[in-house]
Amino acid sequence: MVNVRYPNGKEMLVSGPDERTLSRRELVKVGAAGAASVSVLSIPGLGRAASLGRLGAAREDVTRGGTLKFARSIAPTTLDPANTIIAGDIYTLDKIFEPLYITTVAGKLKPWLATGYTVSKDQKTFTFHLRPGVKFSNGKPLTAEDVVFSINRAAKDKQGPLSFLDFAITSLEAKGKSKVVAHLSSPWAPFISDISVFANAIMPANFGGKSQTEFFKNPVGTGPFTVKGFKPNASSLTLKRNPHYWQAGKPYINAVDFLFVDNDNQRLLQLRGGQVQAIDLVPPSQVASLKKDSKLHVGLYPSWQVDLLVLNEKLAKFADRNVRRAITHAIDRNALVHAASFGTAKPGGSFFPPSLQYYSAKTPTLAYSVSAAKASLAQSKFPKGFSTELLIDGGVQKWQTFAQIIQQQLKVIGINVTLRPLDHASFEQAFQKFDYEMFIDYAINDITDADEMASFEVDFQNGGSSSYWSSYDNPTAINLVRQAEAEFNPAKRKALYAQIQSIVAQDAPFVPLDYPPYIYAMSKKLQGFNVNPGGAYRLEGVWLT
Amino acid sequence: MSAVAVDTVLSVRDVTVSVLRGDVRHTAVDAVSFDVPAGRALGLVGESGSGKSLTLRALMSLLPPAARLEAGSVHLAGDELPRGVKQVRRALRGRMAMIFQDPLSALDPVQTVGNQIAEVPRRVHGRSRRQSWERAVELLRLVGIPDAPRRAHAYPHELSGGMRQRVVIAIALATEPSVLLCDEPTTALDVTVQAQVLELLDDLRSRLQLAIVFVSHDLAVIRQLCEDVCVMYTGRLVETGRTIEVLERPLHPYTLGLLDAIIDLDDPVGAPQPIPGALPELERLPGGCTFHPRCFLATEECTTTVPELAPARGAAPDRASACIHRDRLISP
Amino acid sequence: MLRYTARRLAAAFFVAFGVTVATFLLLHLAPGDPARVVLGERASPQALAALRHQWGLDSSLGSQFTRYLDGLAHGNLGTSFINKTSTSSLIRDRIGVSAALVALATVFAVIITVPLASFAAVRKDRAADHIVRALSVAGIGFPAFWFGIVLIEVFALRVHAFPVGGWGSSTETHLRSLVLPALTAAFAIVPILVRSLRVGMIEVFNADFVATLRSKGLGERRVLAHVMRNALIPTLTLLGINVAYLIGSTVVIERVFDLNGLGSLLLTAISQRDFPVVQSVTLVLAIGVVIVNFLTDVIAAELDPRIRLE
Amino acid sequence: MTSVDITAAIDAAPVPTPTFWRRARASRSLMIGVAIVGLIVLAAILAPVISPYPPDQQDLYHILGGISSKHLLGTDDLGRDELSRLIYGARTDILVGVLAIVFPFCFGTMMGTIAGYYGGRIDSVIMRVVDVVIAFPFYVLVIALVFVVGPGIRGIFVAFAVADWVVYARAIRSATLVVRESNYVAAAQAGGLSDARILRRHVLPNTIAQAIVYAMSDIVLVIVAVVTLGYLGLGVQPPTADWGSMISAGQDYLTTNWMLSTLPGIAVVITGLGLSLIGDGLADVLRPE
Repeated sequence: MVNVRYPNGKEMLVSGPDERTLSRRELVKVGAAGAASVSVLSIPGLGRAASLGRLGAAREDVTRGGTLKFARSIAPTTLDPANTIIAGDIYTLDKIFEPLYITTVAGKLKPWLATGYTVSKDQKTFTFHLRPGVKFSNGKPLTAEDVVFSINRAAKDKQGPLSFLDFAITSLEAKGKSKVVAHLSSPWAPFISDISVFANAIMPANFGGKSQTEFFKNPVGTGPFTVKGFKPNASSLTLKRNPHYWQAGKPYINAVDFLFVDNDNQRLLQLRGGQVQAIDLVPPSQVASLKKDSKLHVGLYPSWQVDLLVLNEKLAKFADRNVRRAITHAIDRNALVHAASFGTAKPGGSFFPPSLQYYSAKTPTLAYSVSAAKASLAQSKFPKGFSTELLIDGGVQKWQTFAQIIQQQLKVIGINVTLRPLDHASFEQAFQKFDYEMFIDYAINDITDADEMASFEVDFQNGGSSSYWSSYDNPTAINLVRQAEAEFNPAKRKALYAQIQSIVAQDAPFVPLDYPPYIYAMSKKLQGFNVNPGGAYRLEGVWLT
Repeated sequence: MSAVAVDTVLSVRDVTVSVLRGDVRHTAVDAVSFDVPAGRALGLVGESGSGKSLTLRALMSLLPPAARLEAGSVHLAGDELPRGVKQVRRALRGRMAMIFQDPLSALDPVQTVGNQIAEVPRRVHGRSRRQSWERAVELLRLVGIPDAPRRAHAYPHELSGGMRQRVVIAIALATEPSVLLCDEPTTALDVTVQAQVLELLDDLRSRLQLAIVFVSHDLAVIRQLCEDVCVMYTGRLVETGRTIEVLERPLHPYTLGLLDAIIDLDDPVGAPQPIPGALPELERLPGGCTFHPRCFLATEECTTTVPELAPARGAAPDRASACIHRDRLISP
Repeated sequence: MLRYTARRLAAAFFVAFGVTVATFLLLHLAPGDPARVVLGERASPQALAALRHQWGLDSSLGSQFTRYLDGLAHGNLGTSFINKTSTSSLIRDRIGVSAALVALATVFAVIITVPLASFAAVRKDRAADHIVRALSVAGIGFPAFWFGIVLIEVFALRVHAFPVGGWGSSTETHLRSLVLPALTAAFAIVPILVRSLRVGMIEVFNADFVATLRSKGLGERRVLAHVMRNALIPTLTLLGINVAYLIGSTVVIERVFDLNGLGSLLLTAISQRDFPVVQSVTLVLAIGVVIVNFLTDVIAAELDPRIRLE
Repeated sequence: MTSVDITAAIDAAPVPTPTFWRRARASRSLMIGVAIVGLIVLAAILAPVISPYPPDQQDLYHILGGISSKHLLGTDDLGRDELSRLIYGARTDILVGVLAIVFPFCFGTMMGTIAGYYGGRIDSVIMRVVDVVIAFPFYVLVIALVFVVGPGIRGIFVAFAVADWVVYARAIRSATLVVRESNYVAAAQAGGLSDARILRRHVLPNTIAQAIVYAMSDIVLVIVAVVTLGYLGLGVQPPTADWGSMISAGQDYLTTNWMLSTLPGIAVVITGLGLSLIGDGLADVLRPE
C-alpha cells in the first residue's frame, strides 16, 4: 500500500478549510462533464501510420490552440519520476513522461505505451508488447531498451520513495525493439497496477546521453507536453505542446501555464478575477458560492481517499475491542459530513472507499447509535469512560473541524478528548513514532489494485506501517490479505476482500470518517478536463472554447 | 493723549488683547497707546505677566492661539495696518520686524545661519541666490560677527549666545524694517554680551534711523537704550515719560516701588524694599486701580475709580501717570 | 564617517553571527525530521539514516554549525534539502520580490503619513485633527492581512484595477501586482508614524523660531516646510524601526497576495524543516534589517546637523 | 551699570499642581479608553452569564446560519453561536494580550534600566543582544518559536517573551540615560544611597511612565499578532474561542457570511482603540508639565 505522503510545507500553513497535507496523490479533481472519451478516428492526410489503432484519435468538434492557465497549490521541486512522491511533482511530470499502463477516469487500467501483455503459466513472467510508432519529444522512437532502463532505474534507486513497488521484479530484458519481458520472484496479482505507477514512467535510455541533472532540466518523454529550463519551486511553469506526441492531433491546446498559489483564498480570487481558467484544491465551503457563479463550473470527483480516526492499540484503553467499537458507534458520520464537508463527501463505512476495486457495499459497519456506544463501553474494561488526547495536523482547518466534532460527540459517552495540534512535520513524526493516543489523517490508494490499501492498513508485519500505525494485528485478516495478493481470479479476490472489510469493520482498529471527493473549479470555457480517482488528470484531451 | 507727532513712525492706539483661561476670556492688555518717532527707542517695562510682550506680539499679529486682538489700531508711517493675520503679515514686509528672548530657540536648528538670513531677500524680495547670500554676509558683518563669510555656513548650535542673538538681529534687518520690536533680547545673555548687543541696537537706531520698541523687566537696560519709557502693570500703562525724568521722579507708586526694589550701588547701606503682596492673577484683578492692594498711597477712592493716564500738575507735558494721587508725588 | 561605518560593520557582523546561532538552535530544537519530509512515511529507516548522513545531520551539532559557518565564509549557503538546488539560487530568484515590496511599502507609508500628519497638526484640535487621530488609533488594532483581503475584494475583483495576486511576468505587471500588497504593508505602520509625526510637528510649531519665520514675512507654506523638516527627524528613526518590522511582516503579506518572495519561501522552508534555506533566508532578512537601521542613522545625521556620527 | 532683576525679588505664589488623579480625570482620551476597555473586560468576566450559549456547543445541522432570534449574530461553520464566541473570545485575547506582555514589560524594563544606568560594557552587551533580537524579523522569530514550542497559547507566550522585551529595553534605556544625567540622581549618588535604592526611588519612577504607556499599545500589538498567527494556523488552537481563529476561519465565507470574519475584526479594532486611547491619555497625564 503506497499511502506515502509528506508535507510540502507550502501547503501546510494555509488555513483554508480543506486538507492541506499533500498526499503523494494530491487531491486534484476537475469537473469537466464529459469524460475525455477517446473515439476512434484515424485522420487521413496527417501522414501518420493509420495503424495508430483505436486509441488516441483526435475529436473533430473542438477548437484548437490557446494556453490553459492553471493555478495549483504546490510547485514542483523535481521532475524525476523515480525520486519523488510530492503531489506537486507527480502532476507535472505525468504530463511529460508516460508509463506502459495508465489508470482511467473510471479507475480501471488501460494499455498506454504497451498495447497488451502475455503471462506465463506460472504467472511469474510477463511479456509486454510496445505500441508501435511512439516517439519521444526529441523525435527518437520509443524502444524496449528505454523501457528496461526506466523501470530498472526506478526499481534499483534505493533512495527512491517508490522503489519497493518493483520488489517483485527479479529482472527485465528487451526482446528486439518492441517487446519487454519481466521476470517476477513470485506470482503477484497487483503487478500491472504497480507498473502503471508514475515512478515507472518511460524515458530515453541513459537519459539520451545527457547527465541526469541536465536531463531533468529539459526532460524528454513520450508525454503530450514538454518543459524547457525547469527551475524548482518557481512561482510558475510553462508546458509546451509536444509536436511528436503519438496521439495524432493531440494535445488540442498549445501550452499549459501552471501558476503555483498556495493560499486557497488567492486561488479562488484569481479564478473569479479571470486571471486563471482552472484551480485545484477548492475548499468544500466554497462549493456552494462557486456554483452560483454562471461563468464557473465546480467538479466533484470520487477519490480513493478515506479520512481515518486511528486508535493506538499499544495503549490498554484502545487494545480493548469494546472501547474501539464504542467510539465507532459514538461518532455521527452523517452530521460530520454535513458540517465539515458541506455535503460534498460521503459518510465513512468500510475502510475501503466506494470507488476502489472490490469495495463491498454489504460490509456490516457499526452504525451511529449513542445507546450502542454506551452499551459497548459498559462491556469494556473502562465502563466509566476515560480522558484521552487527539493528535491532529494543526495547520489544516478541516482536521480542526473534524477534531472539534469528535471531541463533542465522544464527550456524550464519557470520553473526554483534549486536542493536540502540531505543525505538519512534528505531527508526522509523532504518530510514526506511535507517540499518540488517537490521531486523524487520511489514507489513499494510488493504483487501481485494492491490495495497496489492504496490506498497508491490515498487514501488520510487512504492510510497511504496522497497520497504519494502529498496531492492529489480526492474523486471520493478514492471512486473507496475503491470499488475495496471489489470487488472479477476480471473483475469488472479490470474496476475499469482502471478508477482510467485514473483519476490519467489526474490529474497528480505526474509524473511517468520510470519503472526500477531489474538488476543482474552472471557467466554463475549459472543456474535456477530468481526473481519475488516484488524483491524476491528463491534459491532452482538453480544449478551450 | 498727545497728538501724533509729525515724524512718528509707529503709532499705537488703544490696543486691547484678551486671553482665554479655561473657558473665560480675560483682558491681558487694556487699551495701550504709544507713539515712536524714527530714530528713537521707547522702553516698555514691567514684571513678567504684565502683558508687555503680548502687546508686542499683537502688533506683529504673532499672538499665541489662546490670545485674541480685541480692539486697537496700529499706524505704521501713517497708514493703518489691517487686522487679519495673513494681511498683516504681508503689510508688515519691509516695515516692522521683531527679535526674541532666547536666541537658540529663535533660530531653525537644522539650517545654516547664512541661509536663514538669505531666505528673506531670496523668498520675500525675490533676489537671486547669489545676491541673497551676499546680502546675508553683509548683514552679518553689519551686526558685528567676525569672519562673516565663513561663519555664515555655521549652524546655530555652533555659535555662542551673543553671536546667535546677533544673527537674529541680522534676520530682522534683512526685512529692511523701519521699526524694530525687541522682546527682552538680552535677558538670556550674560552681562558683558548684553552690553555689546545693546550697543549694537543703539548704533543701528541712529545709523538706520530705526524706531525701536524695547520690552524688558530690567530698568538698567531701559535707561541705557531708551529715551522714553512706559511702565506697564496688569496690562495697563501706569506711567509714561522721558526715561531720565521717570527714574528721577516717578509719578506712580508702582514705579516708585520698582525703583526701591533694586540695589542702588550708590547707596549700598539702604536695603532694597520689595513691593508688598504679589502680582494679582489675570483671573482675579482687583477693582479700580489694580495696584491699590499693594499701594502705600491707596485710599478708599482708589478701590473704585479706574485712574486715567493723565499729566501731573506742574510736570512736563509728555509726562503722565495713572494715579489719582499723582500730584502728591510731585512735591519732593 | 569611515570610522563610524567600520564600527557599525563590526556590530553588524556580531548581529549576523548572533542571528545565525539563534536560527541554528531554533531549527534543531524544533521537532520534525527533514529526511522524513523528503522520503515520506513509507521510507525505510536505512533510507532515512542514509539521507540524514548525506546531509550531515547525524554528526554533532557543533560540527554541523562549524561546517555551515565554513560554507558561509566561502559564500556557499548549502543546498536546499527539499528543492535539491542551491539555496543561493532560490534566494536570488526571490530577493527582488521582497525587496521591491518593502521599498514600495516604505514609499507608500511616507506618502500617506506626511500629508495626513501635517493636515492634522495644522488643524490642531479641530474636526480634521480628531478624525486623523481616531483613525490612526483604530488603525493600530487593525490586522494588516484583513485589510489586504478587503483591498483585493474591492480593487482587484470589483474594480479590476490590480491583479488579485501573483507576481506577473513583465516589469509593468510586477509593479501593478505590488501595489495592493505594498499598500497593505504600509497600512500596518502608517498609524504609528502619523501619531509620531503629528506630535512632532505640533511641538515644532510651538517653537520660537516659527515666530521668527513668520516675522521674516514667509508664507505659511514655507513655514510648514521648515517645520516639516524639523519634525521628520524623530519620526525617521521610528520609520527605520518600522521598516525592520515590515521586513518581518513580508512573511504574512506574501502569503495573502501569493507573492513568491523570501517571506513565503521562509514560511515553507520552516514547515518543511529545510534547514539550509531557513538558515540562509533568516540571515538575509536580518542583514536587511541591519542595513535599514544603518541607513536610518546616516540619513538622520544628514538631516540634523546636531547629530554627529562619532 | 548694575543688572537689575526685579522678578527674582518679587516671588510669585506657587500654583498648586493638581494631583495625578485629578489630571487623569481631566484627560478625555484616558476616560474614553478606560470606558471602552472596561466594558470589554466586564463582558469577558461576565461571559458565562451574558452569553446565550456555551461557546463550543455545536449544532451541526444549523451551520453558517444568519442572524435569527435564536442566534443574534448567526452561527459559525460548526453551528456554534457567534455572539457567545465573540464574548468568550474577548476573555481569551485580552488575557493572552495582558499576560503575554507581563514578562517582556518586567524583563525589558529591568534590562533597559541596568543598561542605561550602568552603561559601559554591561550596556553594550545588553544592547548587542537587543540588536540581534531586533535584527530577527519579528514574525519570523515568533513563527519559528511557535514551531519549536508548538502552536497554541503556550507557544505565543514563549514567542513574545523572547521577542517583545527588546522594545521596552530600548525605550527604558534611553529614558534612564536622560534621568541619570539629572541633578537629583547625582544628588542621591552623592548622598551615598545604594544603587538599588537610587534605581527604585529615583530612576524608575521617572522612566516607568514611558514603559506603561508603551505597554498599552503593546497589548494591542500582541492581540493583532495572535490574530495574524491565527490566520497562519499557528494561533490559539481550537476549540478555544479566539478572535484570531474566528477571523481566519470566517475568511472563507467572506462572500456568503461576511459577518463571521468582520465582527471579530471589529472587536479587535475597538479593543485596540480603547487601549491606544488609554496609552495616549496616560502619556498626557504622566508627561511632566
